[in-house]
Amino acid sequence: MDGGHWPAVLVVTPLVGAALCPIIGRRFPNFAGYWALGVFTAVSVAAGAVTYAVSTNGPFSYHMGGWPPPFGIELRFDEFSASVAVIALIGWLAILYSLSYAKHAVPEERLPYYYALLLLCLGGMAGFAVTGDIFNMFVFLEILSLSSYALVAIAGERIAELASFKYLVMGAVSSLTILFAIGFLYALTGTLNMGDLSVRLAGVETFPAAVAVAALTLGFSVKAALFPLHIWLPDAHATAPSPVSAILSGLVVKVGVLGMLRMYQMLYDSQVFDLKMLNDTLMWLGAISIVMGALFAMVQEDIKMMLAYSTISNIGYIFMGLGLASTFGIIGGAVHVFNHAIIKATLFLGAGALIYQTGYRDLKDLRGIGKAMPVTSACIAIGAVSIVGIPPTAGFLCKWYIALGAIEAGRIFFAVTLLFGALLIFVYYIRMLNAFYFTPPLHAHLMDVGEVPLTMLVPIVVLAILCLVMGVFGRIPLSFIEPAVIDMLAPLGG
Amino acid sequence: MRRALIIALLVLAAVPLLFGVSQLPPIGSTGNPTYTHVVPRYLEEGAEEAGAENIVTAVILNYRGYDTNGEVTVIFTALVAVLGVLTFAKATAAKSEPAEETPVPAPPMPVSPVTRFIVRILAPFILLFSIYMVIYGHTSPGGGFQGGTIVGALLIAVSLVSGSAQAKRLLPERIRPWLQPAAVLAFALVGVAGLWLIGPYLSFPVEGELVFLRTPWLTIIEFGIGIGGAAIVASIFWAMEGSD
Amino acid sequence: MTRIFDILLYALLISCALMVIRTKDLLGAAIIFSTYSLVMCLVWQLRGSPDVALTEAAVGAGVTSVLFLITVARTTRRER
Amino acid sequence: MRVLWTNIDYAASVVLFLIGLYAVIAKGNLIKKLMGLNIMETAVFAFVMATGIVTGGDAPILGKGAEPPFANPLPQALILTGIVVALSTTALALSLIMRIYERHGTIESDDLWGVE
Repeated sequence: MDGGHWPAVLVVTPLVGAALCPIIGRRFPNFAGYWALGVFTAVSVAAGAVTYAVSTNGPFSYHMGGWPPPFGIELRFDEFSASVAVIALIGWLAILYSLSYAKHAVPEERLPYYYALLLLCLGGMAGFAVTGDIFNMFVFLEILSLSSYALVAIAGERIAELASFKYLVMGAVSSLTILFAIGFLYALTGTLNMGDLSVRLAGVETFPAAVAVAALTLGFSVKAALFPLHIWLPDAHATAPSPVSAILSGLVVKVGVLGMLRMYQMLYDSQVFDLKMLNDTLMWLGAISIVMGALFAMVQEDIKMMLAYSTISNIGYIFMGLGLASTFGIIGGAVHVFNHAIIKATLFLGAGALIYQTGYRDLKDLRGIGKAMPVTSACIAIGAVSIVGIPPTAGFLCKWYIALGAIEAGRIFFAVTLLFGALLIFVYYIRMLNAFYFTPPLHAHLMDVGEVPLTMLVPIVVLAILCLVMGVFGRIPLSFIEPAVIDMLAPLGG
Repeated sequence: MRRALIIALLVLAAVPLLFGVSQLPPIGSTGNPTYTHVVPRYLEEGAEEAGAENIVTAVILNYRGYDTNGEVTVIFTALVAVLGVLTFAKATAAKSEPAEETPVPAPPMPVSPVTRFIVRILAPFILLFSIYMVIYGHTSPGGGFQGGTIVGALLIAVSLVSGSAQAKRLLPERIRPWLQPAAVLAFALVGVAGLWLIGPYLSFPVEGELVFLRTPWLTIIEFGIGIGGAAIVASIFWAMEGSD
Repeated sequence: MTRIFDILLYALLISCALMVIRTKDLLGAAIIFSTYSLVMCLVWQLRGSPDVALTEAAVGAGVTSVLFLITVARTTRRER
Repeated sequence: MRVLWTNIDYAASVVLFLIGLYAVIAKGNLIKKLMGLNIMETAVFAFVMATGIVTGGDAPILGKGAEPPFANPLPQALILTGIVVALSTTALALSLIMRIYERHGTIESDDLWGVE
């Protein structure tokens, strides 16, 4: 075990920290946020340690309870589970941001619960990302889903509970679909360990396996908000407090993508049936998501609503990359998971800062804010440029890779859709930047608002700088993830 | 019209599902992969190496203890979520009337004397039964969570019969926040002890001189789950009833 | 013989489920739902899983139903 | 058809699952939706439990007088976890319903549609 005991620190600390959070919040009301930040600092260190271990020594696993894999639960650390590094980064910044933001957005009595739920959500995500056991995956999926539903409702905005309830029903149905699929896989193979499953799936009855795969895909597509199943997303992401929106949009929807990647790893390994139909479906749904998400985003007035629809569009890119089943496509898709997380966190935290200072959410009310809050607006502009995919920024390389993948797979149509989608995205972000910088303000008093407190400004600036850095050094995550993808596609014969 | 469409869609979904389940290995056969792959080790060696004659307990506390760690976190999440969603009502009430030290309890529902009598008589026995269930969870059916839920249900019954104020005296506000995460903390305690003395997180001794620790550790976890489960179930009820 | 008993139990389960859906009175639906859980608990007890049966009886038929009842009491009893 | 007869437990849980799904999609009342969700949950649990059935299998509790065959303990352990997860989801959903009722005075989704 190369990672020492860091894996255990990574998954257990947030859960224990969250368990103590209400107690601490009751004793020292102002301390809960700092407690959460401290706990999550430890988690971040652990995430860094395991990522470092993966990058130097390659994949390794940690056997919970000391039982060897098919009998006990295995934590598996490979290039995909390095996503804990992104979870740690964005989670830490979101908690830091919350220290000021939550004070005015969340009712005071709920603050300890707010931080406990944040820790549970992030901890559940970390556990989900590193587990090597499908049932354990379901358990951690539930931790993170339950805490996300509650986090949507916790600010108590006008339709927050309704949005949360809609999210809960769809999320619970999708979790059950996933559990149903787990039952199918267990009945077919008698094992729950992913590595073991990919061996034993070879040679089982094809039709039940296909039903299981369809159910898993359905479940994870709901979690990831792929187009026809996205209806829970806009309300939930727009009504949640902004740091929560950043986590939901940046990380929680990616859980669906990560689940799909895990499923693909098993399927490519076992070659249980031809994946062409699944891949085609994903590609088409991805393409439709890109276009529809962008079209809906165009007509939104509310800035957070617009960002929420933009997430659907970007999830479309990722699924298209997965469905292409070519090395470039999957690398592009997987790296877009990381990059989109950073970019969307920048945008949501930036939008939250605007709302915090002005109290307005609509683009027309926020006109001219670029002069009043120059730093925040500049960061949002950087995020917008990145998400469109203009060359020196983070969004460019992965979209480029997905397009290359489409050409490599001989799917020119999808490469064209991708470019068209980028154009549409460009249009609505231009609309936003136009409102910020080039339109006279609607409310003159907005000119006097200053920048947000430092604890809120620092995360935004750090993320915006990362958007630029990821653009310049974008090859690093690409080459990091490449061996995993090549390994995954190896059974296809190149 | 809409209803007919939904039913048609569901019937359409039923066809592949039913066809799929008809091709699964036949139920009940001992030759199924579910019965020949992982499970034989649990059944043959579980009692010795995991330390519980009830193999289900052996699986949930030892082989797949990490799952159960997640499970208790899920129910703790539910509690925090319920409190997070519902405490707002109290906050607004506090602002409107400053004297909220003694919240007005909802008038108790009229309860027939027979019910009240039965609950009062049965309560000690139910408590005894659930403690038995927690202690003997590794040799007989039941275990921490079942016992804890029954205690929680008992607290709910007492709240319904004699009002929540009465029931809350059994679980005072001062110690409740410490009892709610008892299960998570018990897991962390045993997990770290295992990490320190034996190997990975949540390791139990399998053989050697430390093996005497195994039963106490299992019991700590069972009690943690029991206490936590009872406190959480009762607290969720009180929060939803509006008396908290 | 046991097969027939199984089928009876499953028929009972399915009819309970349908009745939960069809009952307009939410209080009644909650109580039928509790019956449904108890029948499910019986099925599991017969299949050699007393642990799960016990949990389902305590959680599904007990606590879940109480939570449903209290919600019905605090909101509305009629479904439109 | 004969095979479906052997796998009747699976078939029954599929039917229950779809009945629950129908309630979740078609019913307007939020509490009814939630009951449908609970039926679905129990159905999935029944499905997973059915994978562990062994004909004539006793409870997997070793000790004096216990004779094989035993029922499969693994699905039982999984479903114990699953039941707790179901309870947690239900509790949260019910408290959301209470807040929705407090705020909007109705729990019929047809009426709530206009609010959004």
